[in-house]
Amino acid sequence: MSKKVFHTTLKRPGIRRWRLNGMLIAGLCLLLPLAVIAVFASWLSFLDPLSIDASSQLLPPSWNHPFGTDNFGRDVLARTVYGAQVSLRVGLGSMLLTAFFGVFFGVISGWYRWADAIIGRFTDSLMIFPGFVLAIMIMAAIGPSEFNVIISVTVLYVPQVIRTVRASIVEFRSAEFVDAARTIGVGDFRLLFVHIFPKAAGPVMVQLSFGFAWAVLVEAGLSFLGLGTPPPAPSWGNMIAEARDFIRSAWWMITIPGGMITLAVLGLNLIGDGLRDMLDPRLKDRGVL
Amino acid sequence: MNLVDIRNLEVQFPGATEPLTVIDDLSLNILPGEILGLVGESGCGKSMLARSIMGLVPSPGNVSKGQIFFGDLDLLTLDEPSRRSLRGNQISIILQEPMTTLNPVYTIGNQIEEVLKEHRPDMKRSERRQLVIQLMKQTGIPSPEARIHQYPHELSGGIRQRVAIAMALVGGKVQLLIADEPTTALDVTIQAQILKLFVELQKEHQMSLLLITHDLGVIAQTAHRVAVMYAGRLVEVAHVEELFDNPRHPYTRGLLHSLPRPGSHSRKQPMPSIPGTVPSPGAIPQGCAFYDRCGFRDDKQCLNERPNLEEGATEHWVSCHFAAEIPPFKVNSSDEVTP
Amino acid sequence: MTQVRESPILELRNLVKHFAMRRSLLRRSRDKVRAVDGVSLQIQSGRTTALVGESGCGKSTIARLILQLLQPDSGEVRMSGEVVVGASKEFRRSVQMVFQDPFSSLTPHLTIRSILKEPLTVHKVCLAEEIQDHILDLVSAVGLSADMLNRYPHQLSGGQRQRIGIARAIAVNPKLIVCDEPVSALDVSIRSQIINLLLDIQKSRNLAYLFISHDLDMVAHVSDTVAVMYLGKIVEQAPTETFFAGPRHPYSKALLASALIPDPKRRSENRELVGEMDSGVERETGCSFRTRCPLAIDLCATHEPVLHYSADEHLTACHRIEPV
Amino acid sequence: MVEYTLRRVLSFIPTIIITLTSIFFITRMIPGSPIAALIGHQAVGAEQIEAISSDLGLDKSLIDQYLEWLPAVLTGDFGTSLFYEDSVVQVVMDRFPVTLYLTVFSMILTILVGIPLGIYASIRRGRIADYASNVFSSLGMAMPSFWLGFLLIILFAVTLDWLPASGYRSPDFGIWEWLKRLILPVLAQSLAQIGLVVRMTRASMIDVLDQEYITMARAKGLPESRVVLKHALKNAMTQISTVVGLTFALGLGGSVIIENVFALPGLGQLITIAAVRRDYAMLEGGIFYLTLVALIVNLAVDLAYAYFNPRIRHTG
Repeated sequence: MSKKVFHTTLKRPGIRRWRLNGMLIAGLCLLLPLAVIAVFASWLSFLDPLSIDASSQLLPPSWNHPFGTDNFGRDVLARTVYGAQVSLRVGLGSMLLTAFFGVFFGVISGWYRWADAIIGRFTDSLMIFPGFVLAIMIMAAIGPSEFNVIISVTVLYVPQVIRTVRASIVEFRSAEFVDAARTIGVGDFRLLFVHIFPKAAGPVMVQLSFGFAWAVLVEAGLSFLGLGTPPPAPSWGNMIAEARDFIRSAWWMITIPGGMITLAVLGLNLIGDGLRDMLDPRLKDRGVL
Repeated sequence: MNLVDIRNLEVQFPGATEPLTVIDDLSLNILPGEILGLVGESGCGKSMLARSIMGLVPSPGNVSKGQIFFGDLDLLTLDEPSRRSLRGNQISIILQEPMTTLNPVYTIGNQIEEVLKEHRPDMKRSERRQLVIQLMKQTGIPSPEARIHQYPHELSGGIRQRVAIAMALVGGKVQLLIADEPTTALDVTIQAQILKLFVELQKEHQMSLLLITHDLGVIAQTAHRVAVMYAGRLVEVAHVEELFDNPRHPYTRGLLHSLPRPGSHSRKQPMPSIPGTVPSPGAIPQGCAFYDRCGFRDDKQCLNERPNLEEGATEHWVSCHFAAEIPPFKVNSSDEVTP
Repeated sequence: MTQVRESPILELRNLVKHFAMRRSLLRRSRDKVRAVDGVSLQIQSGRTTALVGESGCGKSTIARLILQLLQPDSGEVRMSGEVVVGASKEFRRSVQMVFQDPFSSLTPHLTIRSILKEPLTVHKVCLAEEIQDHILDLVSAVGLSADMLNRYPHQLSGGQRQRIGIARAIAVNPKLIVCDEPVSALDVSIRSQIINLLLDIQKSRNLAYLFISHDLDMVAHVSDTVAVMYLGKIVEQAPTETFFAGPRHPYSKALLASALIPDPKRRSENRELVGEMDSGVERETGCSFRTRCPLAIDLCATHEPVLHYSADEHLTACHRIEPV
Repeated sequence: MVEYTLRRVLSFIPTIIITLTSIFFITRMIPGSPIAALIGHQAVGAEQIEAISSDLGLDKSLIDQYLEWLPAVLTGDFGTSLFYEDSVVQVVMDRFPVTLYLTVFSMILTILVGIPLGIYASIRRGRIADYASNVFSSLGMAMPSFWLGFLLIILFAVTLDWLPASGYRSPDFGIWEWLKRLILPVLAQSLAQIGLVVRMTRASMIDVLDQEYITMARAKGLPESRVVLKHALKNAMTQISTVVGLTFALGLGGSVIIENVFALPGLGQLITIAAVRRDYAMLEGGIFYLTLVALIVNLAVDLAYAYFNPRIRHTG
């Protein structure tokens, strides 16, 4: 691409602010190492997170086991790394699904008045429930498995994305620049996807990064209750659940997975904050969304 | 004796590389009992001047230089409690948008009365009520006894602006009233009503009125003296008739030329206009701020040397290197400003 | 009485548009804002018709009705004699609009180039390979340089944006442009530039304008015919020179008296109108201006005045003005 | 205001029916039959299964089941728990107070800490106090509450031995016996909520402080404390009250986990057990009552919103 084109894309409003801001950098610093290690775990020669070794139970951190071992003698470092994989898969999977359904139904709901009533009723009835309670209900209904966690997080989060998308579409549907395009004779499809949707895409991206963080928390919570990823899979929530009987004797078993959740969620939230600020600097101090 | 004497005022905002100067070395006085019109386009710094006098320059901006005397007091060196005791009491302000200047969650009676609670704490509740109603009557609000219980959203734009005026005057000791574009958001017929009210109240309360506007019609109809601002600087100050008859600064002349006047331009013919656009703070030419758009400029002095505000004729101050050489003003002799 | 004229390019016949007032989410009230209440108007080709009134009088609703952004409750818009139903491509090619606020009427995430390209491609104004040349012609026609094309609207000043708005409107070679307060959002020193541009384009392209404004001085300068609106109705209509020489309707008189003359030697005293325009909600009988009218009589409260010729080419809707 | 309240309360009825309907259809989506869960691994004949099915009404179509179920639950009859072998409503009512204490106390703590801290951060925007509160709220929101619970147990119960690690005593055993077992759960539950409320309070205060009427209040000569507490706060309260309601719903969801961590015999614990055991009647009843609390709080928030906002109060 020529230099000139690059220069002009830099100047797009919203994207013009792609100058990395502090929060985004901090978020990436927290998250990227975690993600890279998780993605390349199998090449990085960690121990087997599932192999039980009765001779090395509850060992404190050492050179062989930097994060110690658990009550079955499994390496906590290996389990933490593979736990990160679970969290990443759940977060990414549920947010991809959420983005797809949220944008699809949100656009329809914002553009067609007849669909609005139906979709609105549906999202309202899902949003009645305290979030985590609905997750428990769904997991009870479809059974504990990693994929089902993805589904239930998606069901929980889609209504919010639908609302965001719908709100932007409705807001800009009657914006003056849309009327102006209409008077030119621009058709509905182009109106929607060239003039309106790009304005909604930003807030959705921000919301999805917060949703990712939230998915990590929900997965951990469900697994902790025995309703999420079934053991012996090394999910962070499982690890905390297994550690609860050993909080007096083996502090590493509980502090490490919990600390990892905190870091990952913090990183994702910071990324969300950073994206939001870049998108609309006026919202900087307002913590909207 | 001046009521207000502003000397070498400078207001800055932090910028990307260096501070942006929104008011640049501005000196201006306001006489007791006069209506001083302050004209300028959006972003020229006229609202910031009002806020500097009030001591309400929004953060992160700050007054970086200068003095503002109110009587003998230098407002800029005053401590916050003493400044506060002047605000709303001896110096009041009215802002442009009557919809957003009233707090939506309190009744208008409450909001007017609040000024009295603050500045005249010795007053009894019933006395306060009475005074509020009296002020509302004075500002032409129909049936004030009922209105005090209403919320801003229940009132029309004109009535809201009258409430804002009552709020500014209720303290009873107002010496300076600043009105920042008080009629811009209003319709033509309402604008005329409100301006008339201003003139009446100014006489009645024997106060000075600093009337900030972009509309030369408002100035011509109400002001005694006029100050013209351009890009953070004062370019011309004169009595109103003098300014309209004999404008000396090319910017003032351009503004007056480009006004549509019934009968003075031939219909549907090109109107004289000032070319170019107002420079943004940070992109103001080094010498004269009006250099880029001026029809009288020369390439040496005007480009490099900043003109000072100097008194040419009596009480007529202009900041232009060519103030003396520019020919007399004639409406429609538009050789100096071309489309 | 009526003169034989060439047929109008656009004609409004008894146009009505009421808006339901939504008082809450659950309950819809039956109150209606009568934004446009029976407006008839003819716009002649190549000439400027001005529509004057205060905010809320319905003048912007008329613009939206003409542009088919709103559908009327009753009445019709006729284009060269044919009733317009919905917006055909042909209609869009003939009628365009310049919006009041140049800050919100340009899509913020599109470059000026894409904004100007859009009408050319939608209406296939020219061959694909000519598009770039055509865009260059457009920007130079509105007095801008080609380096604007790669910028985004927020990088332009208000005046420059309004020029782009005008370029977009003339891109399809329309016959009529509705200008809804085209300069009121601009700085004083920029207004006359834009007005000059509009006049210039009108002359070179033989355009008709519907010029919507509240600024009487501006209207006096640009228009051929003036129509004054009050609460959804036209109360007076006349050729510009006739109108400004002697407005007849008490509201028009009050409007002119309220205008602030930029001349300190001509200060007007006590000429302003009392009261404010009401919201147009209440179902009233009679003349809607009578509550503020200095000439109101009993008849005004019971009978609504109709627009009639009070002089040659001079229409007024007032009981106190004798028809010819 | 009266009319608004009345209408808002009336709209409560359809909401409850929607809630119940959603609960019914989601729980009945379950592929495995509850009988399988009930009989476990016992060898049971087909006839016996059929008998149990018809006993539970499971042999009918879903719609028929729904039409029987809805009127029953609307009169407060959620049936009998398969495991507690007691009326669902009875079991729920026994456990209800524990959950209520936990959520209400943590809500009170959240409001008392979160709102003032948010206000403080907003008026110190960009200064150290603002950053400190930002770090605090970000961390609070990032920590999983159950993990925080364990950390608190390790610190206050195991290391310092100041407070009991888990369990519950009713107030009948004495106020302190009761309270001291709630302190850690309430703390664990509140931190994330406080983080959220601090951020949203700060955000809406900053929003309001930029408004012209705040400039106007200052221009009247009011002291800054009155500008913030009288003029800004009441306007910001409309947004803050919404967030508080949202936080409460979040807290109710969170209580499910906290009750598990601290072995509190509340609704949350009941729901988890019912979910694991597939005790539908219990699950449905438990979820409904938990959601009902959320809905009531929502209603209260809406009314508070109307109270703070004259525009809503008036247009009715």
